[in-house]
Amino acid sequence: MSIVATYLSWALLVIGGLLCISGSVGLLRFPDFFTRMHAASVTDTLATGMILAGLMLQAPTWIVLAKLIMILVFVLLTGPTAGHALAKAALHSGLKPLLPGKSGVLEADTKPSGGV
Amino acid sequence: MNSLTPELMLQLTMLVPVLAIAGILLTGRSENVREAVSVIASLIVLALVIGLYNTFKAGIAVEVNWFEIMPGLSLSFRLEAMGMIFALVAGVLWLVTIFYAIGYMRSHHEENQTRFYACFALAIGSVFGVAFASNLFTLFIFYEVLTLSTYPLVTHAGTAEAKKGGRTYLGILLGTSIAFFLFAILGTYFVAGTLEFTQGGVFPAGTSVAVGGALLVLFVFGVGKAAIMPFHRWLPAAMVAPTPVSALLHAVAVVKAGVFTLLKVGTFIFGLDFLNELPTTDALLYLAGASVIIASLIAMRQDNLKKRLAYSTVSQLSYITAGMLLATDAGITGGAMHIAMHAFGKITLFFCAGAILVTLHKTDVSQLRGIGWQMPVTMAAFLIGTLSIIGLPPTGGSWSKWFLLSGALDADQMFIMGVLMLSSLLNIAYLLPIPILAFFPPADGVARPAIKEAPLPSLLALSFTALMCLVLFVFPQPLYELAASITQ
Amino acid sequence: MIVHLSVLQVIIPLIAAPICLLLRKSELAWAFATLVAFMTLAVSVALLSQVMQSGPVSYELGGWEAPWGIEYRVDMLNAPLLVLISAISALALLASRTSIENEIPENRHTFFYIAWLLCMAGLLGITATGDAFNVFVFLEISSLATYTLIALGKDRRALWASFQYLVAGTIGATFILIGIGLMYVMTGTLNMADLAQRLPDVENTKTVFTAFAFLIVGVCMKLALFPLHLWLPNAYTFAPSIVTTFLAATATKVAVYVMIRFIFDVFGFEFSFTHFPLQEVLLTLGIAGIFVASVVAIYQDNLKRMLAYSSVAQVGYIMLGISFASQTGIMATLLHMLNHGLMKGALFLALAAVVYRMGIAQLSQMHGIASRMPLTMAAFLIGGLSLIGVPLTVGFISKWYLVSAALENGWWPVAAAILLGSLLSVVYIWRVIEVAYFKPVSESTPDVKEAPAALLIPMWILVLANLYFGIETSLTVGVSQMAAADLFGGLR
Amino acid sequence: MEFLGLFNYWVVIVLMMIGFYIVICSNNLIKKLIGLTIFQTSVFIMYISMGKITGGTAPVLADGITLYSNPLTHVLILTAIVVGIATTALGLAIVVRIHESYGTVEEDDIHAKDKQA
Amino acid sequence: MESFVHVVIILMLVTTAIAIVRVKDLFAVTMLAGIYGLLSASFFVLMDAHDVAFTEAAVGAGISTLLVLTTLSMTGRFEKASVKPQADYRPVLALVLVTVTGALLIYGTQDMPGFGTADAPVQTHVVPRYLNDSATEIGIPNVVASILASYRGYDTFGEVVVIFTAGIGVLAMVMSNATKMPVVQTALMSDHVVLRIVSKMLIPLIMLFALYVQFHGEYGPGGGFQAGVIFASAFILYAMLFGLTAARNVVNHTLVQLLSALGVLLYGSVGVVAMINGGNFLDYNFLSDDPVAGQMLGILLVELGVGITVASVMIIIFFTFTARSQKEGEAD
Repeated sequence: MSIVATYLSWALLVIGGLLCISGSVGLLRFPDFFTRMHAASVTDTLATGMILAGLMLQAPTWIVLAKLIMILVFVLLTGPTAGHALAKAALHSGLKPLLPGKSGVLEADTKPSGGV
Repeated sequence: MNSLTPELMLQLTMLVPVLAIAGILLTGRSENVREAVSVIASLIVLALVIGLYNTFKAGIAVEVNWFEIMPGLSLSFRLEAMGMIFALVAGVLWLVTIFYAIGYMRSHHEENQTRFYACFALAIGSVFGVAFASNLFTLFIFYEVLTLSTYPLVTHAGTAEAKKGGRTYLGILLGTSIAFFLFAILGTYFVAGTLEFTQGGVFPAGTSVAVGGALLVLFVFGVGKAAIMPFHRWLPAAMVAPTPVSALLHAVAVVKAGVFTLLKVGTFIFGLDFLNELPTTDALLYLAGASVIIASLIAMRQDNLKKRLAYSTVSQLSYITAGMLLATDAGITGGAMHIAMHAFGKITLFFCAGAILVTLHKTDVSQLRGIGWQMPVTMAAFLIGTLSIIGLPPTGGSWSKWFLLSGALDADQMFIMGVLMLSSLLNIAYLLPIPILAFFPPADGVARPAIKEAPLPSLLALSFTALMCLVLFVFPQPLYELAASITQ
Repeated sequence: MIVHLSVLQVIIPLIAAPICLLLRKSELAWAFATLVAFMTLAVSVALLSQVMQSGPVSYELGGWEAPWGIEYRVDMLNAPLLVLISAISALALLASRTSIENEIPENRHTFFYIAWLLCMAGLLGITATGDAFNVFVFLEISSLATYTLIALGKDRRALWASFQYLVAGTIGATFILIGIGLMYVMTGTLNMADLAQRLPDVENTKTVFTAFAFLIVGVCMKLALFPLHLWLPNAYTFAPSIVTTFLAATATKVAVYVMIRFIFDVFGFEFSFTHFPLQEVLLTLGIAGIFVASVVAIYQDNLKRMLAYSSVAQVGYIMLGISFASQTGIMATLLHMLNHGLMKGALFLALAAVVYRMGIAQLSQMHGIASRMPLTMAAFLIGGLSLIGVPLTVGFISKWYLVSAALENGWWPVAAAILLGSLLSVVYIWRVIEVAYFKPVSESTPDVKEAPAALLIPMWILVLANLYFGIETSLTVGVSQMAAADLFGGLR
Repeated sequence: MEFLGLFNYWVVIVLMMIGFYIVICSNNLIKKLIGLTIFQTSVFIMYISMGKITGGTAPVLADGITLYSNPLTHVLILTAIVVGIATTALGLAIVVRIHESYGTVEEDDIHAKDKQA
Repeated sequence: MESFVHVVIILMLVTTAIAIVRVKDLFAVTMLAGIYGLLSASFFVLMDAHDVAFTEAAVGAGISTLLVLTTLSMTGRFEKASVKPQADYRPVLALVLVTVTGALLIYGTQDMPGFGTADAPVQTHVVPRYLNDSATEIGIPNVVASILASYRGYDTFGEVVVIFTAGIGVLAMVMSNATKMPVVQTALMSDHVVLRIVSKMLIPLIMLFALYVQFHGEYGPGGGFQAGVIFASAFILYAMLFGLTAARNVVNHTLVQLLSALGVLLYGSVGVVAMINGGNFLDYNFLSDDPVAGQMLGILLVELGVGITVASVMIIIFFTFTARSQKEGEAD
């Protein structure tokens, strides 16, 4: 049991770490605000979730476990909300996402975005 | 009169002028009352000074101690011969000058007369403080009060020229007193541990002569009121003041406070013996001699009468400084006597200059030809004053010059003897022509004008001082006794 | 209650400040603050007499003995300063209500009094404490309150001045923090007395050297030693006049006190003057400060700025006293701290009255003002004479001892420099006197009345104190002498 | 941890000096304040490093643990952090007012406007 | 491993600091400063200073970032590019000054005990008493809390007063002259459904957490200051979402001011009560018959005082800033 749990935990931690790195790379490399935000929110939710799950498997006492679960819940609540709010704010202030244009090249959407 | 102890009298000489200020300020609205207050105050002060003189002659020691600021630093006063001379001169001349001023200021229609009389009283009060101070610290305080209280008098006219003169006046006097005089006082206190005027000096045996010499230099330059060159510039600058101010303050009170301080310092801080040992005494003596001659030469070239008298004062002050630096008994005696003699002589001359100004509106020597026929009394007084300054009988000035000469002889200072001789000749050259010219007939074709003298109070004042010059020749005894007792 | 005096000194204003907020009404706040300031004054006087009778007072806060807890330690060195702070504060508060009428918007008055009390408590706390870190905490209380008080000035430049002071002050405080940290790392203690015991063991280390350097630089920033004074002229010029009065009379003095405490008590005389070129540094900067600041002061038209530069110059004198490294020197410094507080208090209060009537203290608009405001200008005159060092005023006494100390060391040129510095102060004070007294009232002179009694009374109390302590010197000189003797006695 | 001996302090000093540099060099008042924060925070880091013991734990007493890091520096820095934020808040308040009355938060612009006045 | 993390964190700190120097966009600078705060908080965790880390995270990354951002919304986002050539002397001067100061400090470190040494004076003098005796003298496990609130309780009193002073300063300077706040507020976030719901869920939890931090401070990291900041952040969140006016309706402006004063008074009166009971100022032993119980009570009360003042001052500062910025927005 414990060995399995340990391996699983480490696997989760490593994957979480890799997701973090990929998220950061995405943050740097993606072309516009919204795609970058996507990369960031992956780090926020998935990577953090993975790492927390990995840590839970190693939790020595139930109280630590409970705390970790609470952290997870909060992260899952706040991360997406923050992402959502950011995207809205960006749209609100007139930033347009890049979309594939007719020539297949990314370009800013010319149509006004409908509604909020 | 029992309650009027000598101690109280001494303090009253300073307090009465201060009280008079309050009276003057309160009664400022009415000219007559205001001047009456001044006159009454000066009469009281004169009475007090004479009372003190009697006490002093009776040999009663009078000491007053106000308060002690720090150990060895106190505000206290003591009756002593040199101070007595100074106080007598100042007391007599204040009264005279008040009379003179009343005539002068009224006929000249000066403004701000209330401020004038108030500051005048303050200045006189501080002169008594200087005269009776029993230590250097007290003397310094009143010395500074004197400077500050005379500034408004110098700038009385309020013109740009007066401001400029006032600034020079204040700049040099305050500057030297803080930079050198105060420094010297501190140095003395540090070396000797006391500032009390003591017969024979305060410096402990074995004090380095280098330090003493340096301190002496600081004192001589620091007492800017003694107007030794090159710190004499304030005196001619202060001549922008109204004539009574020039007369009393810049011929008598202020400058005499300066040389008086130097005499005190030389006699009671250094002591004549220590003074003799110092390496800088001779150098300063030569400087004083040079001052005498140079100032006389400058005086010869001045056409403005008051300026000429001012340079003459510079020259005469250096006599007294030289008398102190000779460091002999006769030198000190002569110096102290010269304070009084020169005071009466010079104030006569200034009074006359002021009288000429208010009556004939003439300020320059070259304009004075023939005015003797218009103002015979004034110009006669001028002649007497001139003789006294030169040092010729039958005037008091001859006595003090005699003692200075004998002091120089005692000290084997042939240089100073030469200086005194030469300067007498120069005095003759720049002063005597004025009264003589005045009695020349006016230029051809000009009708001899009618007699037109100064206002009566002024005329009385200058006659009185001229008379005093003569009286002091005949009765020098009391003055001599006082002066001779200084070093005993 | 008598055993609690030293802590009451600080916590009375400290606790009164939030109560003022509860009072809300500015009149009430003023009345309460003034009452508190006078209570504090009473406490400080009692404390001083206690110290004079029975020696240093030590108080363990929280009942924890030093070095584990924080200790208040009041001795001859800081007890007089406590009296000065609370006295000036009480007098200035008395005048403050009238003075800020025209200078601060009505709805900020309550906050003004709270900030004042906090500033005062901070200064008292710095002075009373015996714990190095506690110094930092109370330094920040007083500093933050000071920034607020300065920023309340009417002119917009007050804001800029306050910001400059905030940056300079925080850098200074951080330097002090670094210094305390380095001391702590070498000794493991924060209590001053304990530090004094443990520092000699490690005094040859580079760390302690650096700690000392940082502490001194940080404190010099606060006390505006030339050339770290750049924040001061603006702050004093644009702060509300009554604030300037309070700060000029007390704030820099407290910083000087901290410096003396660290130099002589914590690090010890030996270390400060042998391992560190303190003497040379303070001497050079002190003299340079006296001359540069005095000359600059001569050219100012705004009188508050002129006196601000004069304060920088006076700090130079105070530093000179320390640099003499002798008992007389330190005594002159202590004496000058107290005396300078008295004279600057009187002078700035006079200016506060001028500002109250005229809106600004511009020399070019003050022709003949003495005839309009005779009592105010008379107070300025006497304060000015005291600043110059004219006999019979407090200024003379401290200059006297300063010069004596210079002569004792055989430093004749320094003594001459002190006197020349006085000469410069004659020039800038006399400029004012000449304009106010001897220039006729001109067109540009506003038609003003004499200042109200609320300003005149505190002003003249200070002026009379200037004269009284200039004549009856046994208290001030005696106290400074004892303090100086303690500082030197404890070291040998 | 050997090589960390003084290296840690040196890096912290570099941090402090960067903060100090921002304070002196910035023209913008807000950036000045941020620099001040960096400066102070770095001093806090120095303090906390001083109290660390290799192998020690947080100073919350628990059975079986004997080696605790120095709690006193923690207390001091807690206080200092609070002082720091208080200063920053006050500084920002002044900046807001400066912006209102000068219309700028750049130091040289303020100087220029003061010169005009 | 630990030293590896150590090195990484301090290098990241250096990188962030350098970035702050170079970046001209003040918005970015602010975020970087927040990151700097968070990194230093991590560093503090590594140094076993959990309480400090907690506070630094709340302050450095939280409140101060928020305040700077609010200010930026009023003053503009970009630093002016230096255009004047004569201004060029300043970097050189600064560099010289900084180099000298830094060199002096590095000189000073040479005699310092090495990092982490157990026999340094810091570890052997004064501190052992806290570690050994606080369990019996105070009776709580968190030594930091017992020093903070009891041994050096007076410093903490000073700290509360500092915060109070800052609140007074901000009020005195920035408080709008108008008594009524502007009602209009543009771009409210309350129409964001997701945001609103999530926040409504979170706000009670944040408050609950604040209370936990407040009262658990004796046993673990936490205490009045951290709790106060967290508590304030709940209100700030509410104000950001539903507008200042709504927030003001929840906590009245006057009430917050009174509370900020009350916190200080609570702290002070604990000290005074100890004095009345015959002890020294802040001597909690005299609060109860049993010294340890007295200590517990005293610490509880003073931490509460700290919490109240910190929370209310933070709310005051944020509210006044926001009110000012809205007023300014209107004026434009």
